[in-house]
Amino acid sequence: ACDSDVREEQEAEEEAAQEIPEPTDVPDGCEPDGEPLEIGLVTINLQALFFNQINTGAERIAEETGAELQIVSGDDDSVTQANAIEDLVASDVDAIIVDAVDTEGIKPAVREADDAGIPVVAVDATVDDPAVSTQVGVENAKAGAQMGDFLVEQSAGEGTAHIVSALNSTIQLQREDGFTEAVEDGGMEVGSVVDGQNVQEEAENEAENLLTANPDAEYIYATGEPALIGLAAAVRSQDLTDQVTVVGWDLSEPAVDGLRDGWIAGVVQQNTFELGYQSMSAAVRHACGEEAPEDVPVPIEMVTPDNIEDYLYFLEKE
Amino acid sequence: MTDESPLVELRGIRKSFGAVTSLAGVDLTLGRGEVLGLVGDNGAGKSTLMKVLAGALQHDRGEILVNGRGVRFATPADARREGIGIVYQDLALCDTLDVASNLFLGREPHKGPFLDHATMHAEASRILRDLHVRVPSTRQEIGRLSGGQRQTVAIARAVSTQPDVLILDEPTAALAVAEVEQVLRLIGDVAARGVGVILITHRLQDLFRVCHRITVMYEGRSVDDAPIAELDIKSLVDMITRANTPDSAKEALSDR
Amino acid sequence: MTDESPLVELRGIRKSFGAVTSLAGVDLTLGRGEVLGLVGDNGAGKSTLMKVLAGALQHDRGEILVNGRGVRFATPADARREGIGIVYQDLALCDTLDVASNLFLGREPHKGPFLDHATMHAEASRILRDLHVRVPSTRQEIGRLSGGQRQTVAIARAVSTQPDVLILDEPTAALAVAEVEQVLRLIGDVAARGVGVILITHRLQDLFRVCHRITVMYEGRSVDDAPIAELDIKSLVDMITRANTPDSAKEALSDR
Amino acid sequence: MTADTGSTATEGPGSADARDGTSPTEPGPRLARILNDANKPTLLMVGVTVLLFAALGVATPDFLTFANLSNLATQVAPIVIVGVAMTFVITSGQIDLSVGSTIAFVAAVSAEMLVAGLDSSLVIVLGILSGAAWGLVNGWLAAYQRIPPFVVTLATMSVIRGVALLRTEGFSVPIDNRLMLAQLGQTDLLGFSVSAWIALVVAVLGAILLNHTRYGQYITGIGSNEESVRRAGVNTRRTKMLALVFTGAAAGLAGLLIAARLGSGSANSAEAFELTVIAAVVLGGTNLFGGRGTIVGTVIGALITGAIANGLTLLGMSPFLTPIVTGCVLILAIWLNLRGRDIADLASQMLGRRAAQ
Amino acid sequence: MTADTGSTATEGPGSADARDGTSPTEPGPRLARILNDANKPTLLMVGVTVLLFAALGVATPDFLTFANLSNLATQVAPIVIVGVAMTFVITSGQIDLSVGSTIAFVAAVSAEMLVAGLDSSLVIVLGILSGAAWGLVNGWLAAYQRIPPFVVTLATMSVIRGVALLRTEGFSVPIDNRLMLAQLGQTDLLGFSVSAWIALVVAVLGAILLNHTRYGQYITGIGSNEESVRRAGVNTRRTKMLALVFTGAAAGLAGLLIAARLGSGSANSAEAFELTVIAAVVLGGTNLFGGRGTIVGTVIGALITGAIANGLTLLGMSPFLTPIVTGCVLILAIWLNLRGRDIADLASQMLGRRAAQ
Ligand SMILES: Nc1ncnc2c1ncn2[C@@H]1O[C@H](COP(=O)(O)OP(=O)(O)OP(=O)(O)O)[C@@H](O)[C@H]1O
Ligand SMILES: Nc1ncnc2c1ncn2[C@@H]1O[C@H](COP(=O)(O)OP(=O)(O)OP(=O)(O)O)[C@@H](O)[C@H]1O
Ligand SMILES: O[C@@H]1[C@H](O)[C@H](O)CO[C@H]1O
Ligand SMILES: [Mg+2]
Ligand SMILES: [Mg+2]
Repeated sequence: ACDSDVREEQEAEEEAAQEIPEPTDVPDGCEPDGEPLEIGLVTINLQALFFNQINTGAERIAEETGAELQIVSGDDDSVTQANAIEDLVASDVDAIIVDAVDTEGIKPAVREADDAGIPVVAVDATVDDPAVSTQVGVENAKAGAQMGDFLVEQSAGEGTAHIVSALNSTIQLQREDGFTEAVEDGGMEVGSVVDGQNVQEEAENEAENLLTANPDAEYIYATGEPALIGLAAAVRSQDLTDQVTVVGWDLSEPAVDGLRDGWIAGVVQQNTFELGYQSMSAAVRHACGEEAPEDVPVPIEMVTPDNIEDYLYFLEKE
Repeated sequence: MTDESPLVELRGIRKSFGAVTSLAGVDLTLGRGEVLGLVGDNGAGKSTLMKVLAGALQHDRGEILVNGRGVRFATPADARREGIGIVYQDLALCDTLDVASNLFLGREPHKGPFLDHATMHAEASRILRDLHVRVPSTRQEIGRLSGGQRQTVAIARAVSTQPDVLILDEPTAALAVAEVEQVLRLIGDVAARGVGVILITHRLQDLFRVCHRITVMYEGRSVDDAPIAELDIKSLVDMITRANTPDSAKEALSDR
Repeated sequence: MTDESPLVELRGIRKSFGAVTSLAGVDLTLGRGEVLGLVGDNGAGKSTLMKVLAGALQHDRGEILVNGRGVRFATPADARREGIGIVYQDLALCDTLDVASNLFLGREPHKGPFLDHATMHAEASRILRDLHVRVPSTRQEIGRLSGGQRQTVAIARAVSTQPDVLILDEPTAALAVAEVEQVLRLIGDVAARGVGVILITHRLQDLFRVCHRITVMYEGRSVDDAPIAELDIKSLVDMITRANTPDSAKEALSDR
Repeated sequence: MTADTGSTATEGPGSADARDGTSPTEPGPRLARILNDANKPTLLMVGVTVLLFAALGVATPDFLTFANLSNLATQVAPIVIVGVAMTFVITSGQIDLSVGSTIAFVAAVSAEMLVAGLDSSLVIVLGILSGAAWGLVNGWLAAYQRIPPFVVTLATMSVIRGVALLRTEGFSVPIDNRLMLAQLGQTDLLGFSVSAWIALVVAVLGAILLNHTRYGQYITGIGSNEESVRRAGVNTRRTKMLALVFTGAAAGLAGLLIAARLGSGSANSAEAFELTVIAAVVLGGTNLFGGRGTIVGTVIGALITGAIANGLTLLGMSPFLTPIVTGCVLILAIWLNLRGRDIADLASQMLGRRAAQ
Repeated sequence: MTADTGSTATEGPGSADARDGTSPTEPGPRLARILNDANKPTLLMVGVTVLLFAALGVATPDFLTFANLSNLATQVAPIVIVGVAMTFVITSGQIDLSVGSTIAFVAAVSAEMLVAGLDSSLVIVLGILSGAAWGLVNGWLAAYQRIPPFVVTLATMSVIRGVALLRTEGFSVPIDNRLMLAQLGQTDLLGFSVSAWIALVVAVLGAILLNHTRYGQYITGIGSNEESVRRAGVNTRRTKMLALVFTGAAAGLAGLLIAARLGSGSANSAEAFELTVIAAVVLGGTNLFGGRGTIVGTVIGALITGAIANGLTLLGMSPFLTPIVTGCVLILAIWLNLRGRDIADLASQMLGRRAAQ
């Protein structure tokens, strides 16, 4: 058979999977009316590893506190998310967690929930509204800037950085802006910006074209998971791994390969599981009438070729 | 523009579809109250010519005169405005609309901005009854009628617009005997009121019952024109098939 | 199942569309080599009956016997297999296919898995020439032909399948004089070869030229059946319109 | 001919003028007539919808509460509003893929105008007009330049959202909560949102326009056989163009309502919305190829798709199962509807037969 | 009748048997004949494409390089592969919205099968078969249960992606770089990717099937008038079902190639892909309502859309401007194509006239 040699190699390589870090500080939970708590989680979509890992984290806390967790996909659409929150309010859940597609457009729905006495926790995407009881997340602009500084170090402040972005994601635009400011402050220029639309194949085609238009491109930045996967595939297909240095967001199998090979210099990894743990814990606490902090910053990790082996658990789902 | 000018005059009408020339120069005249028979072989160009006269097709060259006045029909609506009514050979019905809607298409009775359905159906069934047309219901979709029923609706439509020029492109092809009689009687009636009628048909005997004059087409050209009194069935058939035309004459014709 | 059994026999065929009953019990018999004229008013149900016999429609009740054997046609293909060929009143052509493709639809000549375009066009033009049909080209889209040209292609198609039973539903409606003659001659020819022909037409004089027997339909029923020799045009017209039927008889008919 | 209408009365025994034609409009047996004349598919769709609502009501007590039905009405409102206009477009044999982009455009640009200080009332008018203007572009290209509407609106779908993106640079523009437009998104009348009421009005107007005006006749006729309608002297180009102007204006209105509800306008809203709308229209029984359209059907189509999404969330269904169940319920609904039609045909046939005896 | 074919030869003066019919197949003036018989829209599309490529080549030197054209070929390959099958579906008067979901399904499930240890060759076969199986479900529901294909495939679009999501739980499944399937995604033959070559083969096979087999005739005929084809004794249901099986299988193949290229299979792939494919087909000149289809047109349609996206990026156009320019170029291309058709009509008419004199 075609693959038999590889299969043998694979078996030889089989290594022990790393464990996902355990949650710390799990709330006790409660049963207000003798019924288990019902918590709704409205996520952006079910297709990026990123969101599924948040779900996994939240489910873990649900198990430990005896709460019931209902996940609804927003299908990348702000109206769908608003509908979902409305429906969760109608079925009278005890708390709602939301990762907003549109951080502005979610506000009326969040306020509606708040008016109905249902506490809301925002995760990943920051929703700046008093109706939100707890924010759990990453500062995207800041982290983008951090990545920009990192690249300036690598390039010694020389050269041009190109960007594979996603114009339909507010957070990723913030990452782009933060990054742009930092590299320009550091003396680099920003070259082509292409729109991968947060879809892998689109990102690959656009990255390929970017590389064709800029045959001597040295530095490229990808603002999210699909963008980085697409960019990695494009760099490989154009045989440019020796020439370019890539930085970006979110670990995935192709990103790990690139880090191991060294042409991906750094990846911002958000602590997805922690985002899930923290948001669910806050939701349970609010539902039980306990105190919970208003702001839970989850620090990012900077994954580089040197420390990659410590972060492989981010390729796991659970 | 005197009353002497004929009702309709076509001069040197030409029309091509891509490389196919359907009309290669047609002349035709129609007087008030006259019934003109337009005959010719299959594919001679009769229907194409009538579509031009009804504004459904635009000709490439030639002139159309109505009441002696040169006109150019950009749309069928233009031709309608000049008083031209037509029963197309393909009937031009909308299969998913009902009988009454087809009958009144383009001139529906209305009350203010709204369709007057009641009047529409009542009128439709009156018109159809007057024409002795039998359909299951004026609410029946026209696509579900029999061939003859469809054709009678199309005729009823053209007649009820009260045109000055009535073109009938093989109106009786699908009709049963009694219905054919009815249509022939109708043609006589409207012509008596001064309407000019152009009748295309392959039923030559019908021509002799209602027509005053015959125009013959052959391969996209008008080749003959004669009062009906001078013709009999045999001579007419010969004119259509050009059986008696000597080859030399044909040649002349083709070179024209 | 002797040779004595008629070629086709229909017994008590009934067919409704929703609340509209098109066939309310029709009997019909066709012998080998016989030309049967099927006549009746517009909307009498002739086309519906023929669609049933050709497998294009399924009847609700009644029996179809071919060569004395009861059959049930679920699809037109089934009827074809029993040797039934038909020219539908609506012609059943595909407007965007060319003349040759329509002529051979469902039985295209092929070389291995591939269409044999060359043979197809050569054969098509031979068949059309044999039938004295004139079309601009066998590559012309059929939707762009004249009404008569379309009809001749449909006839050529039905005839060239060499059926045992040939149904012609108003085949000459759009044809010019010479073409009508051609079709009538053709009917005589195929009947002489033992083919049973059912001819629906409103041109009664044609019936007297080719038919052996006439079946009359009225409001979804077969109401008369007579050898042509016993009829003349007048009596036939009366049978179709039921002009001579006293009201009491009509009543009996309706109550049947 | 034995037909349901008037057969006994005018064609039966003793009728002297049977030869002279039936009186086609004379009333026949009531039930058979209604079953035959009324839009059977629509009647059946109503049945299927009732079934679906009952099933969801049994499955989850939250579903049939007034509060939830009011939510559902708000949720389907934009689909109904654009769907009604889309019914005209599809019935006339056209299609409009650009509605989602127009919604995004109007939502984003209206928010910008509010930020710039324009009054809500003016913004509402301008929002609808700018939607109609995009519709005019579509209609002119499709009807007068004869570019297939699918291609035209596919292209403008990209252009319109592009312009919105360019203006907002991808960021969503917040609308101040206290402005009249934002207030509209939060006001209830008799327990239903303003959106829901507007959708109702649009549906009623649409049904009247389609069934009781010349314009509606021409739309249906054009979808059935455009050339026949043209030959009848109707300006078919203008008729078709107007239908696309309607979808544009309807999308503009929907964009305003969505912006009001979300309290912000984003160039990224309503992605793939065109598919949802076309689905509702086609599910409701309008023929995708034109010639047959039903506004009631469209409303029902929107309700069915909306109720499935809403009901499954209330049921607490796993998000991984939701798309599977949604698809299956959709197929089941339309299958029931088609089979039901067969049954109704049979019934009306039997009634008709009995009446004719 | 003065027609281009054989008019002078057989119907002109001195021809004794003029009455007995023309000889329709006799050759006429060459050029006029070709212009008249050949698929004019397609010829023109080729012209417009050449124009577009030339314009982009002038605008950016990178565009017409071999390396970029090779990239372009790879980028459009999945669109061509599915587009060829979609041409059959649309020509037969149907539609398939589920292709994007099938791609995602096959990509994800194939990657899973590879992870589970199945051999690449087997996975390829199973991948295509499972695509075809979904196509069979679509085809059976549409052709045999008579549910409109739009509704069927809209529903299965949701179901199929749902199943993929459920299986992978949203996790993108990596494919080991060294496996044969992944290697396929990285192999070049004569400078072009395996995908590009496969697309070429599919297009050639599709063109033969559509234009040179009975099956192709029936597909076109069904789109023109299904009842006529059925009355001609053809099993139209099976014919229509098969077309949907083709799109399923083609989507399966595309799913494998996309997974190979990305080195992973994700239930997230190919969202909105159906629209891209239908756009390429319709842009190429296939009638959305059926009855006329062209494979060459589809390939060209895919190339045009691909080239615009590729070229604009090479031009370094701002991503905010790209969608706007894309839409405008699309309209321009089709407009040129339509106007060009008028010009060609005129030309062939003049040639025909001269020939007939
Ligand atoms: N749209 C078209 N495209 C190409 N050729 C056409 C078109 N319309 C008509 N023709 C051709 O023009 C010629 C004349 O057609 P027309 O329909 O006018 O004939 P006709 O005299 O009405 O014939 P018939 O008695 O059969 O109805 C025919 O050869 C036909 O093939
Ligand atoms: N699909 C259908 N749905 C409803 N009614 C139908 C349908 N097909 C036919 N009918 C009705 O059945 C009756 C018989 O129609 P049919 O076409 O068989 O008549 P016919 O005898 O062929 O008439 P003609 O001489 O006009 O062709 C007509 O009243 C017609 O309206
Ligand atoms: O933060 C997340 C991830 O980075 C993902 O790549 C896309 O969507 C964003 O919300
Ligand atoms: Mg004609
Ligand atoms: Mg008939």
